[in-house]
Amino acid sequence: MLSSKLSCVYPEIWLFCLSCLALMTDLYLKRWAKWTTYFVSQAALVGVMFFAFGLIGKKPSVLFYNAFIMDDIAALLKFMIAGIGFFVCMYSRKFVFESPHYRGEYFVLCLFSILGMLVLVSARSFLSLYLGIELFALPLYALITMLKDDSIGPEAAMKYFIMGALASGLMLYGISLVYGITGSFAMPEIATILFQNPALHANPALLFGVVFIVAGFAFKFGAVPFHMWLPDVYEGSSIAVTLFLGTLPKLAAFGFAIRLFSDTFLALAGYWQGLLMVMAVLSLLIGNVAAIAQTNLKRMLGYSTIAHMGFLFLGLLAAPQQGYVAALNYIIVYTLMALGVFGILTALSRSEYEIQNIHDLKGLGVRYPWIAFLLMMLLFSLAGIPPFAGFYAKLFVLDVLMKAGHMGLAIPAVLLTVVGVFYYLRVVRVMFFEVSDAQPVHAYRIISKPGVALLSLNSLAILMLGIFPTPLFNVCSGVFAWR
Amino acid sequence: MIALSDYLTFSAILFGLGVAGIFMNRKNVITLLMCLELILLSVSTNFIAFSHYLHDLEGQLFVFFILTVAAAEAAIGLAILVVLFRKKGTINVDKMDMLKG
Amino acid sequence: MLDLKSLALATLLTPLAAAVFTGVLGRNLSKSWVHTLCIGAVGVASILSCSILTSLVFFQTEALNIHLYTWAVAGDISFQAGLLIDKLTAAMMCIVTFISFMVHIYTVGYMRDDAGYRRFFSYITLFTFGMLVLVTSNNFLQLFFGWEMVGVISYLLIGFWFHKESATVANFKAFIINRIGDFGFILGIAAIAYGFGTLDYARVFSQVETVAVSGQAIMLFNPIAIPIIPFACICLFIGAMGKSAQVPLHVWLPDSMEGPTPISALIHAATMVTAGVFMVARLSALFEHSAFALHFILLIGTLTCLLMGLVALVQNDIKRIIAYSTLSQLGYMMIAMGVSAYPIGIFHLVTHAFFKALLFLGAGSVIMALHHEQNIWQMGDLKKYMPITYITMLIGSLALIGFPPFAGFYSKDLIIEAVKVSTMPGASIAYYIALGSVLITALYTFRLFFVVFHSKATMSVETISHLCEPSLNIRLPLIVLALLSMSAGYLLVGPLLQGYFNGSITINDALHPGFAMLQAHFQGAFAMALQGFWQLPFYLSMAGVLIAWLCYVRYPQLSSHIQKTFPSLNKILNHKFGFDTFYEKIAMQGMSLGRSFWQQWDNKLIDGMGVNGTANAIDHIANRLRQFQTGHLYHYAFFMILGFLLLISWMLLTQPGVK
Amino acid sequence: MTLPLLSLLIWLPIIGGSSLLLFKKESLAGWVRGFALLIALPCLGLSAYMLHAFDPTRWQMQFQETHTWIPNLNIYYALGIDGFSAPLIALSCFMTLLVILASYRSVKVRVAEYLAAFLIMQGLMCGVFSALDAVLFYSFWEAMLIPMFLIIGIWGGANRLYATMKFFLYTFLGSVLLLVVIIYLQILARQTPGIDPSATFNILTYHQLSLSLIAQKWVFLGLLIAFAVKVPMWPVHTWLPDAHVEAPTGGSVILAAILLKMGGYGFIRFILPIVPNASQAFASGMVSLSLIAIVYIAMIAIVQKDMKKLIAYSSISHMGVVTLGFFTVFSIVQRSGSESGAVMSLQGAMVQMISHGLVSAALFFSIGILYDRLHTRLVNDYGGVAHVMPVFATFFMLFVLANIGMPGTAGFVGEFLIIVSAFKANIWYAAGAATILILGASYTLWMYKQVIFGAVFQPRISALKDIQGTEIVLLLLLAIPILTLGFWPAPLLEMFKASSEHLVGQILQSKI
Repeated sequence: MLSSKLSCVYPEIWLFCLSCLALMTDLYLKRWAKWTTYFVSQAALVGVMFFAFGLIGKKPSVLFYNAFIMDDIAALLKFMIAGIGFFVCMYSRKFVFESPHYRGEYFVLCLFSILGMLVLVSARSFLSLYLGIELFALPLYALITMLKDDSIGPEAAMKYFIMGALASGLMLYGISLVYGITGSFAMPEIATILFQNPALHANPALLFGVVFIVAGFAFKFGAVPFHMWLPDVYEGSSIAVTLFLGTLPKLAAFGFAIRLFSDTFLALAGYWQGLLMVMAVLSLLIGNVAAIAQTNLKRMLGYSTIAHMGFLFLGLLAAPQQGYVAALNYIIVYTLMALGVFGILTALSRSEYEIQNIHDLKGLGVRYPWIAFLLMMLLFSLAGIPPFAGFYAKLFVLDVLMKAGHMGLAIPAVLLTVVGVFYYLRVVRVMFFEVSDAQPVHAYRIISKPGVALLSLNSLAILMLGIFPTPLFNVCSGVFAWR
Repeated sequence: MIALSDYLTFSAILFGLGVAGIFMNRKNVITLLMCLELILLSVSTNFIAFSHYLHDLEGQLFVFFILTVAAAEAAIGLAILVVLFRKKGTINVDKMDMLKG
Repeated sequence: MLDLKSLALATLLTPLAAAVFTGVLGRNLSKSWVHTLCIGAVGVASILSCSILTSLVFFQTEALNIHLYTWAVAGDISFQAGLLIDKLTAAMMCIVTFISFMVHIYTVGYMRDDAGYRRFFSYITLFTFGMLVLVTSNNFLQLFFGWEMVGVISYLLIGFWFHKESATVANFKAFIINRIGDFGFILGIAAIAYGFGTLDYARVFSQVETVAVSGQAIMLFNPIAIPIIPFACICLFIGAMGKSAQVPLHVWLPDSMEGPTPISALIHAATMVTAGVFMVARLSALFEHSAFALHFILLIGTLTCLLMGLVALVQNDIKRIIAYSTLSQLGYMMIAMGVSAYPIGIFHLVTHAFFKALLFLGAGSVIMALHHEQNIWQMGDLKKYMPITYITMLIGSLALIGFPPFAGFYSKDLIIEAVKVSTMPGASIAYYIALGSVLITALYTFRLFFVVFHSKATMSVETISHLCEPSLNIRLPLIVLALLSMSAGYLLVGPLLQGYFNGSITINDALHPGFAMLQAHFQGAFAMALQGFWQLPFYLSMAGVLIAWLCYVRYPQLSSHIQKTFPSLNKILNHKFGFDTFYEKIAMQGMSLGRSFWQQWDNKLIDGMGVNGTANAIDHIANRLRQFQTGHLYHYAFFMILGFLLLISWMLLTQPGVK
Repeated sequence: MTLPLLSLLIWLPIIGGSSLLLFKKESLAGWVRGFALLIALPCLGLSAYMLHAFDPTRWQMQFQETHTWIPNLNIYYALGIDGFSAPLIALSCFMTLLVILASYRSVKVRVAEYLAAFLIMQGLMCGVFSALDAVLFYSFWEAMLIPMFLIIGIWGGANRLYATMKFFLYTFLGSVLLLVVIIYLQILARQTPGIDPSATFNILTYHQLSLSLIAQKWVFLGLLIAFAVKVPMWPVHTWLPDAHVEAPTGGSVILAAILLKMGGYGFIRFILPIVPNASQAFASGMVSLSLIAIVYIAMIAIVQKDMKKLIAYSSISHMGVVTLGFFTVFSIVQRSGSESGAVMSLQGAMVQMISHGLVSAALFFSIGILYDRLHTRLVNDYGGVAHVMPVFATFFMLFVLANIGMPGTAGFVGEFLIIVSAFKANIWYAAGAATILILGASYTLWMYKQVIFGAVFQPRISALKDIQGTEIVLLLLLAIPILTLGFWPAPLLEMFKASSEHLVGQILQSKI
């Protein structure tokens, strides 16, 4: 019995062990350190994928005194996190290895952060939730300062750190209030209490607590008005770190969202939906509009992330069941797209000459037509243009949103999407249309054949998920089926 | 007898001071770290108060974790601070404005 | 003998085949092949037309009205291409093919050295086809097809020498003015389709009574409605005004003289410009039901007749004088239409075709001899050098002024008589104007004649030394046409008044008894010619000739003296009553309006304020938003807390339960 | 098993075009062109077979294909064509073939990508015209923007950066509301009893939905923005001249010949049958916009100096006639009480779409031929071209005449039918439409006069070579259908007949 229950934590255990191993190898194997650390990390992530895959479709089981739950959504998210983490490591390997500031801790910190994410998505109590969040955030603060020699790295790290700590402080304060009202940290118990005592709903302390927690959660997504750190951090970190930051935390944060809204505060849906609505609209507005004015590519993608999170919120707030499905689909597709975009940027960058500005991509369409083509597909997908997956993800969100009767949200959402299209197109324009005969602005790295193949796989997946959106959608609705 | 509300008020004031300190302090990063500690302490006070009045140990348990994490946080924060100082030569909050717009 | 359908089809298709063949392969054929082919084709068509006429007149063949194929079926209207061959059609076919044949022959000589020789033949042969389509149509749509087709070829031919700016300006103008007419025409067709549900002549005519009685009307503005038939007639007549160059849509015709002379003779004198007259006659059944439209026609015809004759008095270009004369004569034809004397209008069309073609070809001969000199004041005393041209031109001029018994006499005299006996209100004014125009006609005709052939030679010696009669293929058409200009009226007036057009032209004798009265009074062509010498028009025309002689031969200073005496009159005439200026002004206004639409509205308002304005506004907002991202941590934290407070207050304000 | 004709028409060019992307070497250009022809020709053959096998007496959708696509949302891969869409599909295939032919002379760089873009676009266009599922329709509709964006951006003129952005954002802004409307309608379909719950995204299901007038008005406005931008109607037309001017010849051709028609197609597939009452309520406004487009835009065209811009404005003006034809149907029925006039109006509008497709394409090809030689589109840079390019001048004359609606050319048929039927609605509608006779002739012939006629003043003009080889074939291939349609439009009208009658029946049925 124990073993079967324990198998539910195999991903975490495996990852933890191998993270430590990676730390060790990096410390002791001087000569082969780079490669062994890399391979151990990859093995760790593949293992997590393997274990998590095995857990999909199993009955939910609860461990560690109700602090940990292994259900389909957790398994899927873990699988995705590990899988995408695997790709992140592969994409960034060359860049990272070549960097003069390379440290083996890069992979280790990534692994620990991923471990935090795994804990987060499985959290069943606020305690494990908090620990997960911190475990996933703390390595990131350190990561941001890595691989760079300039002063903006630490600046970004410091900003992220202070803001992150503030956000977790807010969240903790909220947790304490909720604890004070309900007397419990366990999510299902709080949910039950809230369902059974409608009188509690009007308790201002509880509501304050909810808002505090939502603020902490929104910070992780980078939703307006808790977004200020995001563009700075995207810009300030090394491209390899941005690649990590831009992808995995979103999946983990989605797990957070599900634990919070679906598992804990479902009874208060009427309250938090309003909050999400405000944040969604603000995120769409500020993310899309502010992105237009950017010249720094990473910063622009940062703002675009904010806008996408706004769209995701629209899915979350729409309706309990279908809304989560659409939102999950959206976040997975978004993560894949972001993975591709940042992956291509990382692959093209050299440590001494990172791709920073939109301008740096000038003429890419001539020199690397295929890579530019892949990037173009991803950008169109981000912009939400069929037949790419990004469009269908948006379609599903809009569908549930409007089914829930939020017509008034759908129209600004699509209109702001048009604004969004502008800056994605600008990148395409720079790549393909602004052909300069002069010396290249930026000496790109020559991407190896396997690298191109991986990136192609990533981008074509976006196309295929667009032409055949059903399988992913079925998976997403499958994980919510038991609820 | 100190009422629960007294604790809560106290911790709310602490929390408020911490938060205010973050956005009012424009000089030193270290002060920010201290403010963060303040926030965490206020939260801990809350937890302990609730724990006591609810007769539930879990709240106090939570505080241990918070203290641990706070230590880790402080460590990382100081580490970043050191790097920052090394690269920038200052830890003035006002000077951290390279990233903007 | 072949049946009528095959004959008609052969008549139509022979020129088409020749035109297409020379048009496509022309560059590979020698000149003689080209003209043999085209002349042959038009000659065949001409013979076939005559045989159609013969078969209709002498063998009493039934008129032919058949559908060839269904062009389209839209809604409940079926548009069909078809043929209507009756006596009116046959007469027109004969005129068209015959004049075309003459012009073809003439062209061989006239265009001998032109680089576009083959192109020219292809065009005029195709024109013949187009004109045949126009006259043989049995429905409005096909009429419009032919109508536009001849318009296009006219456009191409006016601009035949397209390297000349003036030629391309002229053909552009001609097309646009004609399009204004077409605007009316197509609305007229639409009105017919609306009122009758068909575009077939026969079916329309058979319903005319019903529709006229039904009182179906077209709402212009809410209270004002016009019954369908007058509306359609006016609209169709606007089309005719364009093609037949009636005031105020006449301005293109004088300019069209930029084209080579043969086409001035063929298109801009004998055939195409008379299409409007033909149309009114063809649709007589319709026009008879609209007194209003007839009045309108009479008014326009009278105006054209008088005004254009007056303008002809002051022109100096030999072709332009004849062109204004054509306008004036078209006015006569329209007058005839206006007083419901359709057969007489057609009669004048026929005789006019002969003598006006003759005059143009003669003028062409003169122009050729003088190496493309068209100013009559650079000519003079040509009778010495070009006797044949001189004589044929004289015959043409006499026919034009209506000297009995030349062709023009019969037709013009009948028109004047018809106006005289007309009972329409206002016809008396038209009568006096028509009479006055006789004088004017004689004056400008013989002004031209005397100046060119009699006055003192003003050409250079070198030019004179080259002067000679043109070649045979130019002389031949002149002679043939001269013979016809002398005899056609005499030969044709009998059959005309003995009911040749019965069955193809409808006249309501009760309302418009004029034509019937003329028929009753007719006592034979010879008697009519004799009577002609004793009537007012004859004296008027003689007076005109006399004045011309006095002014231009006897006392050459007299004309300039008159010009000085009446400067304002002279100015008005030289400005051609200001029509051209008027159109230019409209065009200018339109252009500047278009420019302001483009620059003010499209570029500034829609694009500048709307499209780019939105983009700029968003850009502006974006830059503003950037400024909030100051880069300072304390601001970030502040906004975070502010946002947090916003969320709380939003929740407190909007949510249920919290009171 | 029957041949999945429509799927073949969509996917054959898309897959073929994508595979062209593998041959990027410039040295392979010749092979690439041949391969592209090898794809485009069977497509044209298939579309010809489709026209042949199509039964014009039935209004129902034919060659239907339905496959599961996104079952969770009831979205199907549903294809089918009726009389409206069949000729448009054939036109798309035909135009792409011509564009490929034209590329032989005019495109020298990135040939493979160029041809691939057009082939992919052909498939997408066929998809737009044959999709019966609204999401499928929308997917094709939007996806079309991508190749067009690239075509203008990569092979376009100097100011292409502005033009591409404007084109994309304008049309995208229009169509996002279409998406909202589609979703709204499918939610409504789910709630309506008696509607097949598995076909809630089907356009034909939307046709049966009953809607309140106020809902119809909102839906109308949402759809209108999408389609009006595409048509384009005044005042949302300003993207077109810029896009046309900057686009390469092939891009302009497809833009004018097919893309604009998608807007018109949207009107008959979506707006008229789905929201007939709102259409009726807004009809006079729509007619006014159409008339403004006809007159105002034509007057702008008169003062243009750039040939492509002139033809672009002319396209807007001619498409105004199409929208006029769509929206006069209501007052025709109201005034004359009979449906046949309305049928004629719709038929006329459809013919106008097809003929304008042919004619504007022909004009853009002609301008492209000049541009290839002198690399300028300004009218004033030419003059006297007829002296050195007589064959070209002849073809150009024919196309110019077709553009001004000369009887005997395709351009006449639609305008004539619409004027005749608009007359039944209101004399002023007809008169407004008929001004195109005068204004159209003014700008088109003015351009012809300046470019083709006149004396040769510049040595570079006297050095021009007349068209030959593929260029003659190209223009001949356009001239033949233009003349055929002019002299015998009956088969085409027959094609539209049953569908038009059905549509008139639909729009006269109140849905409130």
